[in-house]
Amino acid sequence: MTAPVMAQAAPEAAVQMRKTTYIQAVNEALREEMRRDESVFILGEDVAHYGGLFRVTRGLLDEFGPQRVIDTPISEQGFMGMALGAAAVGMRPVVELMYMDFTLVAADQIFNQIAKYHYMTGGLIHLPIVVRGQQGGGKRYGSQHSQCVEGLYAHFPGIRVVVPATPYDAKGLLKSAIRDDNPVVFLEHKMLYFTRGEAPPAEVEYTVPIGLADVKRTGQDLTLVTYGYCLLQALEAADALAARYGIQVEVVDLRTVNPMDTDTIWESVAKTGRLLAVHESYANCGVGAEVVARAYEEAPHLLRAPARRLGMAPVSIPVSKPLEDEILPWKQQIMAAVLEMMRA
Amino acid sequence: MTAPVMAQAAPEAAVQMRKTTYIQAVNEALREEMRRDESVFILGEDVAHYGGLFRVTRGLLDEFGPQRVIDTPISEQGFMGMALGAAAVGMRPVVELMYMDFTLVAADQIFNQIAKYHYMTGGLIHLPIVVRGQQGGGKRYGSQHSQCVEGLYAHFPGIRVVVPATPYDAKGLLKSAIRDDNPVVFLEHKMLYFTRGEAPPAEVEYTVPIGLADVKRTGQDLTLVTYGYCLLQALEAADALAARYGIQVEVVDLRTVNPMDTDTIWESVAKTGRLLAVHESYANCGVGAEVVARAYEEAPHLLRAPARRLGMAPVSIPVSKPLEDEILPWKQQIMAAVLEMMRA
Amino acid sequence: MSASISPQILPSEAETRLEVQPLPLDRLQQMYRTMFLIRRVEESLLQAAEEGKIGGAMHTAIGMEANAVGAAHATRPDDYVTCTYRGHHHALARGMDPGQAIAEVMGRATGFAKGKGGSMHFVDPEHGLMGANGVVAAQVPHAAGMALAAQLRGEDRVALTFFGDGALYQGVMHETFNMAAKWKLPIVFYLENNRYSEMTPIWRTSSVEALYRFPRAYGIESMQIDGNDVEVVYTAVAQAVERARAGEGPTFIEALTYRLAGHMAGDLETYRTEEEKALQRQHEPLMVLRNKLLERGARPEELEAIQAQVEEEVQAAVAFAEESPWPDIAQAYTDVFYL
Amino acid sequence: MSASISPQILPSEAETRLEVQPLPLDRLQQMYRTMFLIRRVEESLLQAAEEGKIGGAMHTAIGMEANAVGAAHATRPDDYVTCTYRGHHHALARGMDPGQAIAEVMGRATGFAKGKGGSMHFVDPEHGLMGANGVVAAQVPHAAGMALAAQLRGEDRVALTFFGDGALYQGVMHETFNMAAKWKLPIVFYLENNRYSEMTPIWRTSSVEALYRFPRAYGIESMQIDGNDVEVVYTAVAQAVERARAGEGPTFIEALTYRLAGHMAGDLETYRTEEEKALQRQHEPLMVLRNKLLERGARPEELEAIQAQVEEEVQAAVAFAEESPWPDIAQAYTDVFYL
Ligand SMILES: Cc1ncc(C[n+]2csc(CCOP(=O)(O)OP(=O)(O)O)c2C)c(N)n1
Ligand SMILES: Cc1ncc(C[n+]2csc(CCOP(=O)(O)OP(=O)(O)O)c2C)c(N)n1
Ligand SMILES: [Mg+2]
Ligand SMILES: [Mg+2]
Repeated sequence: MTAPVMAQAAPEAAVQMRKTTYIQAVNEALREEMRRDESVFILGEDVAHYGGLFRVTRGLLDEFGPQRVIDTPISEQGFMGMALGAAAVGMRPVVELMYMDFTLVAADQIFNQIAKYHYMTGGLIHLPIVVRGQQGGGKRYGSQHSQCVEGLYAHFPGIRVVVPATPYDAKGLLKSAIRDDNPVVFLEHKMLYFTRGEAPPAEVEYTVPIGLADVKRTGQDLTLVTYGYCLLQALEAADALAARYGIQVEVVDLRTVNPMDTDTIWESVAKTGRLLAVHESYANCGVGAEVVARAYEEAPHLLRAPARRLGMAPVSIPVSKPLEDEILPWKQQIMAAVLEMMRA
Repeated sequence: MTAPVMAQAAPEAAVQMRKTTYIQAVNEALREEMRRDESVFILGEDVAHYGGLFRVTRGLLDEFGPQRVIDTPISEQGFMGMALGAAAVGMRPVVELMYMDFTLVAADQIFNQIAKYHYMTGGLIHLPIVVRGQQGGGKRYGSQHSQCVEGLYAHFPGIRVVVPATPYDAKGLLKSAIRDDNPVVFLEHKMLYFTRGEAPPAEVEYTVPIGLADVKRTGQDLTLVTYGYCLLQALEAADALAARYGIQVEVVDLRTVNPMDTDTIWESVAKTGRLLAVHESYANCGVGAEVVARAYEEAPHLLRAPARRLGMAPVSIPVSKPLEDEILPWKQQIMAAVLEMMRA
Repeated sequence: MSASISPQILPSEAETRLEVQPLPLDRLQQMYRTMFLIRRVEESLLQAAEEGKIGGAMHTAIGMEANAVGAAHATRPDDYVTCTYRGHHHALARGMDPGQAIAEVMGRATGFAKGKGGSMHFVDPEHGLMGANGVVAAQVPHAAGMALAAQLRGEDRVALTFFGDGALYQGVMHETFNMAAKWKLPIVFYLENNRYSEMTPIWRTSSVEALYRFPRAYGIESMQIDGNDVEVVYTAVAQAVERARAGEGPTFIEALTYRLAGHMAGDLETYRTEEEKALQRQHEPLMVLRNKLLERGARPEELEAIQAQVEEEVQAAVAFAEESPWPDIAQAYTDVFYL
Repeated sequence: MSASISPQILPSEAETRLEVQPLPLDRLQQMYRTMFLIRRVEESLLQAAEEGKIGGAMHTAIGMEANAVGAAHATRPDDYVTCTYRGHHHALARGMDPGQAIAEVMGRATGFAKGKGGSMHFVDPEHGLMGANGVVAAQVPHAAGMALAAQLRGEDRVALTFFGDGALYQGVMHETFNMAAKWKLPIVFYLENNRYSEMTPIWRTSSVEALYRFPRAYGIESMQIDGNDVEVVYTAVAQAVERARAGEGPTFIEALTYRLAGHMAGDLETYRTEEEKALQRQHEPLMVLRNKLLERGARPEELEAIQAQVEEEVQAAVAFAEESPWPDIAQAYTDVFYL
């Protein structure tokens, strides 16, 4: 996987890359931004002394102290609302939700407040807030601890939605998110935390701009648009499809769901003529449906076959391994969808 | 407008219809179901003594007493959770949210709890709950009191989503919703409350089944799929398009957004070859995008032109009249969209 | 225990007896001026609403003016304030231009938020008003976040948040009380107890009879005061602000007050009697202050002159608003993101 | 005030002194049996988790067994119970079959919810367990709704809801306390204060030191008890249930207890010391009850026999679960709606 080309934001070409984990990348982005800007601080459950249930904020309390890394009570509405207040007066809160499913506990503060504040105040107040945390299935956490929520966040205007898949992108995008003057939700996936990838060493400055997709695999037969953990599944599926069927799938990593870099998608579809959007959040009224709808609004002439989407089936998420495996729109489902489209 | 044909559920053909308002229809449905079934009761703010901010529950306290029509404190999470508990042990709570925007205040109870309970318990518990209230723009209530939320509800599995546009449908569907053994959200629109339409007299039994669309206007040029207040706007637009341009739009009233009666849509599209979905909730990752995505999954061969959707622009909802008028996807926007599709 | 949630209790019957230092006469006259201004702006807005010039939900604070004015005088312009959809009085008390206020309610381009926010979303960062809110209680954690920011930065700013009696039972209040108490945030919780939440009297839904005692469960300092006496309000808020600036943490003030107009424009008011309103009119804030001023030697003509001045100012403000242009259509699409 | 939120306080130091009527020996032996069963099931689940046989988040209640068993004995099978993701002990105490319980945690078709709910969603309507919950505090209003249903129907059933110390500061708790108190619902709020919410000690986030005093702010009857003494638990719950059935409204019970295992399987437990655990082991519920039984004349052999029996039962249950089939794939798509 190559680092995306972004002259202005990427580190010196000469930098020696190293392998790092996704968790480490997120942790470094937090640390470096907190060093850079005193107004950045962290709020969440177990984030300070324990370093986060998933150890993402590990070590930050030691370096920045309890004023800037704050263990909250289990009061998501309250501390999300406090993040709004702090941001309204110039701070840059980074709020951890332990599981992104708890977005629903704080939904009023997120969607009725944070997302709308700039607009409702006629632009008088803006809110540099990052909400981050892990989501997704694959570890049998069941219905209330496994949902992917990017479709929910993207439905409402006013929040940028970032879903990076690689350590490189995670670090670069989190830095951009923290520097952004708007609310950004930054969605990690529990299956990504221990994955490894190339990134510049700590303290070598780079960012990845929000709103730019990245072609992570080239191919001429079909454009597969995805992001987050599904990217890894899609790349595996693409390799298997190439090996077994000679089908060359081009994999576009959206990285940001809102705003959506449709230019990059259409550019790819112009080549392949086929479009499949894949994600783990619910299919119904979801991101994939949005990609399809935009394709027929903006680029219908490019499509040689009906555009399709693949998302989570309309079921709650079961604990039992074979049941969870069945519903996750991962490698097998992706391969099946691609084959069906190629045969049609 | 004719009453939909539903032999088993509709009243005797001989019944003399009368004109009634949407509010009255909803009120009657509540009253009749409460008479019919002692386990039906109402919870909400101002619902008992005042009879509801929009007077929808007027008179029910007098007839059924304070045990069955309960004025709650402003505690949406709490009373939504209580509705779950009561339903789990056999009651049939009908919860009023004063503005459907406050769905977000109770979102955990609605989407993480009520929607998932049947599944998480492996079918051991089911929840006959109706959540109802008014939504929508047009009266300059601004960002936090004007949102349409059916796209949000439809994203999550486990809740039926009903959005009736006429007094007849409202009464018949609310009765079905209350009798349904599953969670149903019943979405009224503030612009519909004083609209009038034909319905059988009070106490003449009929229901409208959940999950059945209804063709409210026939035409051969384009299929316009909509529901709720947009139906009225679409019918006006259709008449204007016919008068001015001779374009005959077939208007399909979805009535239920989840489950979605795609059969009726495809049947219409088979005739017209053109599909436009219209709604007032946000376009992004919304119901219209879902209709378009399903069209290309299930019926791409029927489409002679790219399917399109029209929904709320990705902005918070402004108070100022000309600004609100600008963004509501109503008659003017509908006409423009149809014309654009017919010209393409 | 006096059931201060009953609308039969007058604000003057509040339980906490504060030592009220009389304010200088000119200060009181200034306060009178602002309170009268608020009253007249609210009345003119109600009239405009009746004339169909205002849409949406418009809530006035007629009868509650002293809360806003006393509190504004007891805080600094660089303190932070949040309030509810019933927020015109707080904005005007802090110094918002009445013309911009009325224009906003009418949805005009000259409104402080270009007509996008309207009556329920008053905001004026220059005067420290950081936002009103249409969702009950949502503004309360916002103020706590501002207090947290002040604390983190080592500033001596204080946050002051207004909410109604009905707001007490939104869960987020509880969460905020706990964090504010635990972290000793420099915040003042100000409850305007007007005895109703919309059309429901608070006694019907509250398990607690003396609301101000409730926050003591968190160890929060708390008092119940006469919210219709501007000097009392000033004294209470000044004390609370002093504690907050000194790092002693939050204070809760329950101010007994009463809304003399409907919950919002168009309210039928079927839920209360004329007698009840007549009773409460005996202790309405403008009259209380007027009597106080006269007792302390102000001359009636002075007050008439103030009123006449205000009358003119309000007329001019209404005219300004009505003559203001509508916002440009393009404005519908801006301010989603800060660019 | 004893800071009962500190993990240095033993459950036996609880503030409320109840008059505890000794239970008959055979009842106590029955209780011992169930408590030991819970302990062994939990331990076997932890072992299975270590062996990779269980996914997800699995929380055990080792050290907290007396709360579940005392409460189950003090309620009727037709009373309603809700609890948290840490709910195995409540299900077993009410009579859930251990085989079905373990099978569910392992995601097998023979689990009570066909493997769909798993460890965090224990439910057993036949025994009155109406649901556990993965979202902190969400189950509390559910119980209030059940209590409301009982009240509306004129039944004398009672709802009992369990939650942790960390749950107290979810807003919905506050909302539920108020409505339960206002409507005098037949509900018992049972706080299992194990002094930690995940890896954070509750003293770090709570403004309140004696949690049981907090609900008194709503006028809710409240007590703090030794949650590790099953007789005390029984007595407290029996009293609370009696009040509820008599229409006297809610009672809040704070039971001091301690979780001896990690928050969930795999917890590194960096946040507490071995000394602290050793201290708390001195008053762990099985030992407390064992000593009590021996003092009251039970013979050690009797207890050994019970343990041996349980041991066999648990082994059989584990074997049953492990040999159970996986659910049919089609099950992934059922139970979204009740048809
Ligand atoms: C979360 C939420 N629920 C319901 C409403 C509808 N509502 C608006 S004002 C109000 C009453 C609030 O009463 P109170 O807090 O006493 O303030 P007051 O209006 O008396 O100033 C209600 C229920 C709302 N805005 N937000
Ligand atoms: C709303 C919500 N926020 C956060 C979590 C994550 N979480 C699970 S258990 C837990 C701690 C709960 O502590 P406590 O209530 O004391 O119960 P205990 O685990 O000690 O039994 C947290 C924060 C959650 N499940 N729900
Ligand atoms: Mg009030
Ligand atoms: Mg605990």
